[in-house]
Amino acid sequence: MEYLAHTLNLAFIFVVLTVSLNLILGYGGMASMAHAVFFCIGGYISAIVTLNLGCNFLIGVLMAVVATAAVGGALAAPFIRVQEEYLILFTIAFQMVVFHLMMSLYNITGGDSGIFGVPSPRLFGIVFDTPVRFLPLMTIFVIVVYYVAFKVTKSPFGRVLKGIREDERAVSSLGKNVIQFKVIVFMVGTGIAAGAGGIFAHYTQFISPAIGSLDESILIIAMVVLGGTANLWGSALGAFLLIIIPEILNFLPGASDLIVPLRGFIYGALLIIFMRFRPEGLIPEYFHLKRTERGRQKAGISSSPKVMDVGTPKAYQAEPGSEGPILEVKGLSKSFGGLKAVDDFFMGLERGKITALVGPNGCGKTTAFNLVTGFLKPDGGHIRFRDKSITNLPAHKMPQIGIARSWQDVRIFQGMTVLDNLLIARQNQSGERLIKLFAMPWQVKREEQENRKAAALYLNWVGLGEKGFEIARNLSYAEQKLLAIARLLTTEAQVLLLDEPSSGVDPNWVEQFMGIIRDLAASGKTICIVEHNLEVVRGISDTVYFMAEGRKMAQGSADELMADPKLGEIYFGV
Amino acid sequence: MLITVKNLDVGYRDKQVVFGASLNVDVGEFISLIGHNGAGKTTLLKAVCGFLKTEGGQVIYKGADITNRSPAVNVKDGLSFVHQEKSLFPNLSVLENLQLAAYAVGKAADIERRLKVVYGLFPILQERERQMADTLSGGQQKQLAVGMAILVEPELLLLDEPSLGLSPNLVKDLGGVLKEIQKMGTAILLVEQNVKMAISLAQRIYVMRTGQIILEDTHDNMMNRENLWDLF
Amino acid sequence: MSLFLLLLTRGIITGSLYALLGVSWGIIYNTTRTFHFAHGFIYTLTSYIILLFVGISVPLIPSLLFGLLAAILAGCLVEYLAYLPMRVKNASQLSIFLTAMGIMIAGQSLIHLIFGPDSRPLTGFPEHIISFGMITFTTIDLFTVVLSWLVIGLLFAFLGRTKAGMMIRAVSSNPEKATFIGIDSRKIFVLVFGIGSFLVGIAAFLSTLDKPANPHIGLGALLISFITVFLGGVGSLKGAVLGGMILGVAESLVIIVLPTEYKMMVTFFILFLVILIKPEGLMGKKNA
Amino acid sequence: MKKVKFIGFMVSFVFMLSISFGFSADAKEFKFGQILAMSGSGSWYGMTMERGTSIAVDEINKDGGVAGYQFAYVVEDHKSGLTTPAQNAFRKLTSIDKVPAILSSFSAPTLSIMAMAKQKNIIVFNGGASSPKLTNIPYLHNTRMLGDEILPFTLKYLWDKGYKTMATIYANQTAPISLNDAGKKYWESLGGTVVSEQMHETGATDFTSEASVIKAKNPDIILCPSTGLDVGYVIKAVRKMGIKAPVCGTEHSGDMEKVTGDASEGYLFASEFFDVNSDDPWTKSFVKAFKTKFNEDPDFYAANYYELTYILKDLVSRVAAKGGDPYDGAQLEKAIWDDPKFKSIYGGYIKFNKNGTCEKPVVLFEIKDGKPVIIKKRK
Repeated sequence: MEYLAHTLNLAFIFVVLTVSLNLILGYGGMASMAHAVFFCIGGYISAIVTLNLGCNFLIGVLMAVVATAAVGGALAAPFIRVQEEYLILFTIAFQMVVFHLMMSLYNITGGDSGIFGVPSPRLFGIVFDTPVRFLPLMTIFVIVVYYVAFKVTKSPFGRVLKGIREDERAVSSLGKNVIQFKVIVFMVGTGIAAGAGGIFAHYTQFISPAIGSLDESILIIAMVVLGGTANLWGSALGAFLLIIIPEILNFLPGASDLIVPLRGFIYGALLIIFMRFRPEGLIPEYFHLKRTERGRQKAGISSSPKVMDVGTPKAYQAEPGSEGPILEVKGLSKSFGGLKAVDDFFMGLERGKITALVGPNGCGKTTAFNLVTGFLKPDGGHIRFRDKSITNLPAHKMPQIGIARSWQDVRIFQGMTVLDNLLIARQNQSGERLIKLFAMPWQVKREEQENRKAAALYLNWVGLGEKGFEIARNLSYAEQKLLAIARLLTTEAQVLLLDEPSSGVDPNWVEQFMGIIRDLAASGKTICIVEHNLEVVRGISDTVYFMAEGRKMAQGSADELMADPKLGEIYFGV
Repeated sequence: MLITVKNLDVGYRDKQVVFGASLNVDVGEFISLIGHNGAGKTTLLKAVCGFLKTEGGQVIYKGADITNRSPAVNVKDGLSFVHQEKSLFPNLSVLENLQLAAYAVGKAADIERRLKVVYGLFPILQERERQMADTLSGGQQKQLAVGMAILVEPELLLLDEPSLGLSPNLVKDLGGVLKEIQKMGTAILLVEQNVKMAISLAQRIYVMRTGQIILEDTHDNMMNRENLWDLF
Repeated sequence: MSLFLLLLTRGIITGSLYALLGVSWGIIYNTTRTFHFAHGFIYTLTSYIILLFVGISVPLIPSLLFGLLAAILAGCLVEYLAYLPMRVKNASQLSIFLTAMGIMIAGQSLIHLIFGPDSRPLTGFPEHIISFGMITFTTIDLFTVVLSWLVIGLLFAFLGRTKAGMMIRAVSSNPEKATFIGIDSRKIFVLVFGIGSFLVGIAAFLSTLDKPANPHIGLGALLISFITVFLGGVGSLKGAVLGGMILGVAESLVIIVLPTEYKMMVTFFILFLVILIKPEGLMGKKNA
Repeated sequence: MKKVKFIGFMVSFVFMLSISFGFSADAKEFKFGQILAMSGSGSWYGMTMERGTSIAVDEINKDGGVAGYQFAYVVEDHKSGLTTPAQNAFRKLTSIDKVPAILSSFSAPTLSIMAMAKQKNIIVFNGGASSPKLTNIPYLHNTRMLGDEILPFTLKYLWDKGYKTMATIYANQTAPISLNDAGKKYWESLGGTVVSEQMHETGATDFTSEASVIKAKNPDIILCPSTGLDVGYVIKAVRKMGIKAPVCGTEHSGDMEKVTGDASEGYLFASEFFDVNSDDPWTKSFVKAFKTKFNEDPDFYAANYYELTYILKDLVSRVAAKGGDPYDGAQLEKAIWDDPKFKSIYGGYIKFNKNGTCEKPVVLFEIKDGKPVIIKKRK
């Protein structure tokens, strides 16, 4: 039944497009209005390659995928930093520019009437030139795409993406290069789209810019949104609906000239209704239920105590330390506009000791903190860690070398399970590199097991062992603070910088947190806190640095400093 | 009592910040609320004024329960608030800012007189009448913010860290102005990180730590304390 | 040289219309931060309402008034029924944008269904050619420039002098504070949508005088209107005006250096660069 | 819940397919397909073309069909030149309606289906598009004179009137581009000069800056081989800029008149001449039938598709006479070459050439008070 087959093929092509856009929009959190363009480019590359080199269509499609992914990456790199409206704008602009370019460069693209006579797919002597013959090929393609998509999203890589959508800064504070992840997922998405374009060109033996118009891009977005963002099955559903409905309309007698507007009206209306009443789409991202259940089995750890007491974390052997401070700050300075926030600041963190930064408001504590953790670039001065200079090291490199920070507002990933919150924090996971993810799945699997063990370990240590599969959102605030600490430990970092560990904690809990921080120090971690609650500072800090106007005013034990009337004046004003 | 706050609980979503705080301000009284950063002073203030929803306790103003009443209504009722920042319209002229403030209470009628009062306190504002607010210096912006707040002739003026980012002598001037405002019969509830200033201005002082009010004491007792560290 | 002058005139004529489009979208975006994609639909709608009345032999001016009325009504309804509820649920920028897009698509399809796809000229305005040596333009061109700047002028006067205008500026410059001093931002939003739609209605009228309307004219107008805003700088209506003039003139003059088929691309290319190099726009503030 | 809804769609979908099967299974019916612009900017063309066909089919069936076959047609939409819809339409026509012959229009859609047509032996006739790209394609026959054959006729006329310099402006579409080249070559071969060539975006509406350039070059004549509304906007802009030079092109349509208004006065274009006042009896009857059904005169598009339907009729009878199967496109294709001359609604005969082109009477029109008027004929 050729027509049915053809319609299926067409629907499948759009399923692929929708899935690929979903990777970008749903999982990468980037609204791309230019997806059809990549689809079209892919088609052209494959067509031109096969026509001129006379090679097999697979090679053409492959080249299309690679080349377009490269283009996508090059495009993504600059615009990924800009915020949502600008992203939409930017991609619209790109869409229009490229589309008009394809129309105008007619001696390459054939202009409006495109390139005609693209060779049909041919494998082992079989020519897939009719819709029916082509269907199996198409089906395989769809299956492959789905395999890739699932591999990408339901993996450590996907876990990081999810994290990025929840809180970018938190992710980079856990040692992940956010930009890199986004660019990669954008490349994957565009690559797949290009593949679809190539296949499509060979299937219809024809390619023209018409399939790369803004309308097509909008149609694809509509499909994703209708189906449900960040849900791969939803994408398929969305695509089928918006392809099949108009095809059915085609059978309405004499409605021929009404179909275009009718179809437009229908999916316009659908968009409105869905955004208004069901923004999560037909099949929403049932993250919690599904994932946690599967998590339970995969984890190989149940909530039963037996497996849970896995001994003490290895971070607990205080490292055989060379002498001197493990982290040293020399003459650090940073100014915003005219204002010198941090000015020639000195500080050293002793191994296994707790150092506190105090000072009146706007004295530069937080700035200094951000400088040390790489979230700000210093204007001058040096930061040395284990006698290596780490000045200008970007934030996401810090945890990898053993420096990790916490956040005042916990910044845990609300939508993810407690366990996943911790797993993200593991450093250098092969599962976060797509090559390894596909090349050596066994290794990824093994690592994942180990990571889960380690995670479980710290989870127990902070006393959340029973909650491993809860959604973080459902924890009490105090528990979330504990989770944040566990997540910090999971990075195995040696130096921990805690931003206001006591803020927002129920007074009765303060004691407990002070206890935990002491234990950490006792276990050999080096700790630096920025804390306004002087009670806490007095309670736990070995050394206190008193800052004012971005400089170190004094250094010593809490009591020494508070005995000094001069500091009192600075702190309490005159 | 002009306003009485009874063990108020305030928080953002699941994170509670203020735990059962109670305080009161009498007519024409000058009260300061001090404490370390993140102790919950600002949060408490905003809750009193209706910017944040309370989770427990109540606020009684002029005998009526105004818990969770919208700020817009409160300001009409003489409960004026000066935010830490963003308390004026950057792209509007000084005059327009003041006019809008007057509009808030719908008493634009005798605006001329009110403007005189404000200009009396802050002459600089008159000079800069036509200037865009965001072209003013930090200190002048603060003055404008306070000016807008008192333009409505409030009975209770809530100030959130007005001295933030001001040079020491500007802080002194500000202190003076606040005293004058009090003389006009406006009660003031001041949240300050400049503790000395807060104490010296106020008749009574409340101290907060990690979300609780740990101390209420008089001006004199606070002045005579040999050190304040243990309150922070 | 004379060619340059000629093209410059064309650029100024087009630019004036673009400037009008720019402020019409800009006032909405600056105040409500809503990516009002449905603006294009309002544009198309106005043209067709005007045509409808002219079609039943109502004179031009009354028809125009009906058109503008419809525009204002539609604009306010879109805000009130579509955007407002979503903002209340604090929906993401993207989902509001998609809703707007839905309205745009559904709307123009509806117009297509009712009025059919063919183009409809708007007759009744006396069109004569005026020329000073090389410089040539028509009465319609002249009318376009005059009316555009008149309306823009009135808008700025309204914003600057009236109380309502002051409130609008207040809301766009500091929403929280505005609500605090008792301005009902919802009302202001609806008002702003009304104004924006009125302005875009005028623009629609002017361009329909020159070129017949079809159900798809909205998209082009929409693209221009938000490009000018982002080009000129978010938060600054003057910027939008500037952006409009720049676009108009650029589109016209580019013909000297580039093959004409690239004319349309130029617009988007400019935008492309601005976002890359100066995201806050020509006259926008960094934080805006 | 939602899944159920989706399954519902699939079911109804398949159901509808089976229905349409039922129809196509009907015996002794000759069904052919049409892929026309039923929607979008060019829907005006689709409408008039289908009118032509419908009249022919009615007539044929009224006198008992041909060789026992009743004629029937299915119209599909390529949305004014889009290719994917055209391909979908082709798949539907050939697999559901099982048509052996398709009447197509517009260059891009026609080209986009020819690969499949050759594969499945579907004979395709184009009576609308005039792009030279449509020649030498197996199974494709044009009953419209292709632009580059007509254009010289127009240009020669202008040359003889003593015009020397020409400016061209044309859409970035296949047909206009190649027409521009053809026109330019011919004009220069006559000894004229081309002072400026400008390509424009298809679907653009503001041509004043292009017109400014032309004004600056001040040519004797302007050639605009663009299609559809573009021509209208170009003419409008040119006149707006106060340029008096005559404009010539290859297209004219009622929709275009709406754009130009009276600016189209004096616009020259050559095309097949369909003379509604011809005394040829067949023409007379067609015009009469058309007038009575749609109360307006048929234009040459309507005529072309009317004519095409009759050409199909002849082919069917030829095949049937040989005892062949008219549902086999290959046999229809072969039947053409038994005698490539067919009776033409234009009077006389239309002759198919091996390269897919045809020969027909052509005349030159000039717009006078909004109506095309013949000013020169070519036999």
